[in-house]
Amino acid sequence: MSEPEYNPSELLICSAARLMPDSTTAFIGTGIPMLAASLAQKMHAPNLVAIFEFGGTGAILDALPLAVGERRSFHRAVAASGILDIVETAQRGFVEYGFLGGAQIDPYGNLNSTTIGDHDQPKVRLPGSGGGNDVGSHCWRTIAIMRHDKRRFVEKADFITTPGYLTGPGSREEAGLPRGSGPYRVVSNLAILGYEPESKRMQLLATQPGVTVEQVLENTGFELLLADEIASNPAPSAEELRLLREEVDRDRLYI
Amino acid sequence: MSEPEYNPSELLICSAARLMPDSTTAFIGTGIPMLAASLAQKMHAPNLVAIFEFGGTGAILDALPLAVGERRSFHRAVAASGILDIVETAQRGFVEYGFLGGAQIDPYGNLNSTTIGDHDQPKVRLPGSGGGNDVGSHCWRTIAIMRHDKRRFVEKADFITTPGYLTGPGSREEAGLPRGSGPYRVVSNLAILGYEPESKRMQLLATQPGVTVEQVLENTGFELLLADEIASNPAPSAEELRLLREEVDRDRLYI
Amino acid sequence: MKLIQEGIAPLLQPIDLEGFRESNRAKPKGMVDKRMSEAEAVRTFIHPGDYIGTELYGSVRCPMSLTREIVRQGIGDLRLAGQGVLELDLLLAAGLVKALDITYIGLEVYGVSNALRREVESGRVERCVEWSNAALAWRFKAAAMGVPFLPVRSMLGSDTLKYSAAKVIECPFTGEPLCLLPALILDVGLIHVHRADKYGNAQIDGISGFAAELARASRRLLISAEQIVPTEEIRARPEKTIIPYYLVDAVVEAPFGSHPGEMCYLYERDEPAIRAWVEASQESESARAYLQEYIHNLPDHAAYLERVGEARMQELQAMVPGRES
Amino acid sequence: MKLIQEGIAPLLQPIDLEGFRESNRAKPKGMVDKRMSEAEAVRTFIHPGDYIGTELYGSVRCPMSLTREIVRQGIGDLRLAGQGVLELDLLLAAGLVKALDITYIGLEVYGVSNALRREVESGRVERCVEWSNAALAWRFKAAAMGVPFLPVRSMLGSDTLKYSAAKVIECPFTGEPLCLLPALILDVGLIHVHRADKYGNAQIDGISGFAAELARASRRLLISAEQIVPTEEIRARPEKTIIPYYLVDAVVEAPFGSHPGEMCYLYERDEPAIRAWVEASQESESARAYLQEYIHNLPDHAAYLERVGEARMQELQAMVPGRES
Repeated sequence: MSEPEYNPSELLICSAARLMPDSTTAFIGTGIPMLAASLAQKMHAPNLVAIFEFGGTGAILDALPLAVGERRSFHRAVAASGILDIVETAQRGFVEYGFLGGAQIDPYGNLNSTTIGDHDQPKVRLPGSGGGNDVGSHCWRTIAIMRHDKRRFVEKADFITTPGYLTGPGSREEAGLPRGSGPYRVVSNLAILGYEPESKRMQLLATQPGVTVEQVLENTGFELLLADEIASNPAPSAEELRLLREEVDRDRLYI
Repeated sequence: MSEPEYNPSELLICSAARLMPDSTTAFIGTGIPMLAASLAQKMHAPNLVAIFEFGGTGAILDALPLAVGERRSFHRAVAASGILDIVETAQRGFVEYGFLGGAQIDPYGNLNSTTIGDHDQPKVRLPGSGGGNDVGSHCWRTIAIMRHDKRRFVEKADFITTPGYLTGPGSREEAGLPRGSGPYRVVSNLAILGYEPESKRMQLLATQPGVTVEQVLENTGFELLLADEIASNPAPSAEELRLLREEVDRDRLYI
Repeated sequence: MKLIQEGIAPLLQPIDLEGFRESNRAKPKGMVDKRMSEAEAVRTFIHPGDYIGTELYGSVRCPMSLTREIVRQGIGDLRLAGQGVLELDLLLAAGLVKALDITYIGLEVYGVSNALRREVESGRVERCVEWSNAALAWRFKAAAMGVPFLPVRSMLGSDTLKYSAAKVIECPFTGEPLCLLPALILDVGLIHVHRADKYGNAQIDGISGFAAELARASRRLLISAEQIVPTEEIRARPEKTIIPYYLVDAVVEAPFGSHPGEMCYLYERDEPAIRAWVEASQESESARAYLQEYIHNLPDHAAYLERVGEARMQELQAMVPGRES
Repeated sequence: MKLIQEGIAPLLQPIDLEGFRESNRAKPKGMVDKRMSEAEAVRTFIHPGDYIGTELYGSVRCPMSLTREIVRQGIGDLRLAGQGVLELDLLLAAGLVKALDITYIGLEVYGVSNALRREVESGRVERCVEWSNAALAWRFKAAAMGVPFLPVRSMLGSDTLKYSAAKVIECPFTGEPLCLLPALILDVGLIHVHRADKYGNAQIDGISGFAAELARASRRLLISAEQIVPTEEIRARPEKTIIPYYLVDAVVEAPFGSHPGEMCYLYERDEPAIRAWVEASQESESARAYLQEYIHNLPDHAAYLERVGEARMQELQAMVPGRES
């Protein structure tokens, strides 16, 4: 049978969903991470504990939240507290995965969602850290979801809103950030990327369907390391797409 | 008509109750302060806000609590939270009065409820600070309730569990304690005492019924200052005693 | 014990703990009826140049009727705790904001805030001091505790810290670097709740965001409530009271007070109404027109609700599962 | 930034934040049935030399059935968070305590604890480190936040601070002296609640004492509950969950688990039973006899309740107004 059709959002959602195992905790932000968490719950991770910044813990994501604080973020949750209980839970080491986004990402996974250009006379004023800096500081493993082009994958971010590996090995620990925490994956429309253990620099792990290694390199604004074996990420399956379209996002708010 | 009979506990309770005005906040500990607060609510202070260390705020004290954490400490309360919310509320300056007790009090109102003798090889191990140090640090005005003798009113306490005026004027502020806070009154079976504004040393304000100034001085282990006019504290009124015996402490748990 | 780093930004609000204690001491502790209209509450307690904060945020349990009244009265030169969506967007679009302690101002699923972009990129907002979401809530918590700072492990190593007013020290216990967040004492806090009594005892259903912290960090506190209930109802469930009455200066009865945002268990967010602002906010002219139509042309919250319409409000109520008791 | 003073006492428990993060990371996050008996919970999770803490305290919502089981199993050399009444008194009388972070151990209206006096004055308790009640709760809060200390204004200027392990610094923001309380990470925490599901999601009615803080400061957490309820009941009122399941290692069903203490809305404290301990605890021999009679001679909590008697339990229930729903 032929591969089913899908759009870029569906590809990002399915790729992110596959990264979350069952019976783990994930700090879920607005947008694609919500859909990915919901899809993961329905596919392979029924016991994925979705944690929402403003207080929802362990919600059943059968209706899709539009916002991190809204009612679906604590629908049939096991606990509904507040932002400090949640972030302190992460600071204490209870939250395994965290999702991040931004306008720029650098080779060490540092993210910018604050300003383009000079901070005090910005060319573009972006929303700011939000929960990003907290997630990037405290979660064990962070996953960035990005559109992939040279303007977004840059050698040096205009502003480091959220810490990745900062300037490389040991620099998170030197800054006082939790030992053993940091960037884990980047999911883009072109590739799945990780970080080379020694240098902590971004590394190409797999290409998205129909994308070549060259295309990934061409669209990356810095020298990208290559894993010994570059896999190709499987396209969204018919089952993934069915769940995504018929259950996760019935109303097609995102896809 | 002749003065009604009363016992020493009843005298202390009535004396303490009279010190609390209406529509104010009071941090209430176990024992006599509970009875005093309850009596004050029934006499002249229906809007006295009783605050209990482990979370009760604004309870209606029509049944007498036996313990600072038990159900009557939040009976029909406006809020039932926890110890940190309560003590942080005091630390923030919301609590006007606090009640204290101890085995020793010195001329500056410093209190000892920790050890008699050397701390590490104590002659007597007392319960410890409990909430005392917190009340004595954060409440605007503290009222100590003491039995009056030379062993309790001492020149120097074996251990300063709870800060009074420490070593005198300015020393609370130097230590970092809140500006304008500190000891306000001592209610004993012999007298009502305050603190001389300049020296912050304990000062005799009034004698209890049938007690002479000389008796107070004889039973005080340090040089006690005298107010320009020494009042005599009125004996418990018939109405005070009726409320105390028939409503506040029906079961005579304390009186 | 060593000071390792200091953010380059100034404090937008001084850490005056003793003054805060004095003003808390002076608040009435008796049971006083504090009910009033949005107009009276805002006129009485909010002044030009004040530092204000709102909770939770623009599309969720947000004091929108109070926010619209601030715009209606045109109270300017405000300094804001910058965590929000629609509510802060309205204040920005109305040109009432002079400085921001900012963590997130945007439109969530609808992307960046053009009101924020216009006001900051033009320099009309004179200063943006950077923080994370939790950092801002921790700053409220520090004030609520009555202490000058809280130590945390957020913001370390980032430009967010560099452009903040935080400090990094070597911990005197562990020797590790630690971020110290300065207490943030608000001149005015605004919170919308499910129910309150006329004295200000307030309860919230579902998540509580940072309501407890913001309420306790506010010199003056304005509460709007979907419903005013008898105090007996509060006393029957005292552990539900997130905000005790003595913190509160004004109680405003505001049904659908979070519109166009949601109120969990009561009504759904009004998506078309939110999109109307998203559209209007793209350009300053259309944004001004929106403010004229939805705020200045309407005398009060009652008139606003009339414009929303009874039928629409019933639809929004029907869209959420009520709370089974 | 200056260090002004340091308490002379050592930390009885190291501030190992990274180790705490690792152990929290390793806890199972799936929904696992954690129900077990007091005997199994104590045998599995409490070891000689552990640092343990209990909540709330001896006569109020206290894990007495778990405490009695510790005595029954004779787990010794314990270090304790010393805020309590009957529960800590039993451990002291049984000679199981080696060191105390102490704020209050006494018998409330019944005065000083003779068990404490005997153990401390004899030197069998080798060390008492002094704190205030709130200081101990704040130390749990620091651990719960995952930070090494919290700054407060308690303990300043007192011998309580001098004989503690706190430090006084000059605040880097205000220049004022400030007390820093080191985080206290418990090896084991014990909490008694009104209801929990089999996974450990726990809810408390009325005041919550310091349950939220202690639960989050514990490497291993044992919950006893008056009632085990279906998870659906928890999910229907998620804001009531003070302890989420992933914090919990054992769930013990213990009706009247706080006896002879009270459980608000369920049963009254058993005054004669409390007085029995007050009497027995005056002398070490009578105290030992009490432990023999009420703990060692009884195999488990069921046998203890049998000894209390069905009729007496019904009396205690009848003495408290139930909770109107």
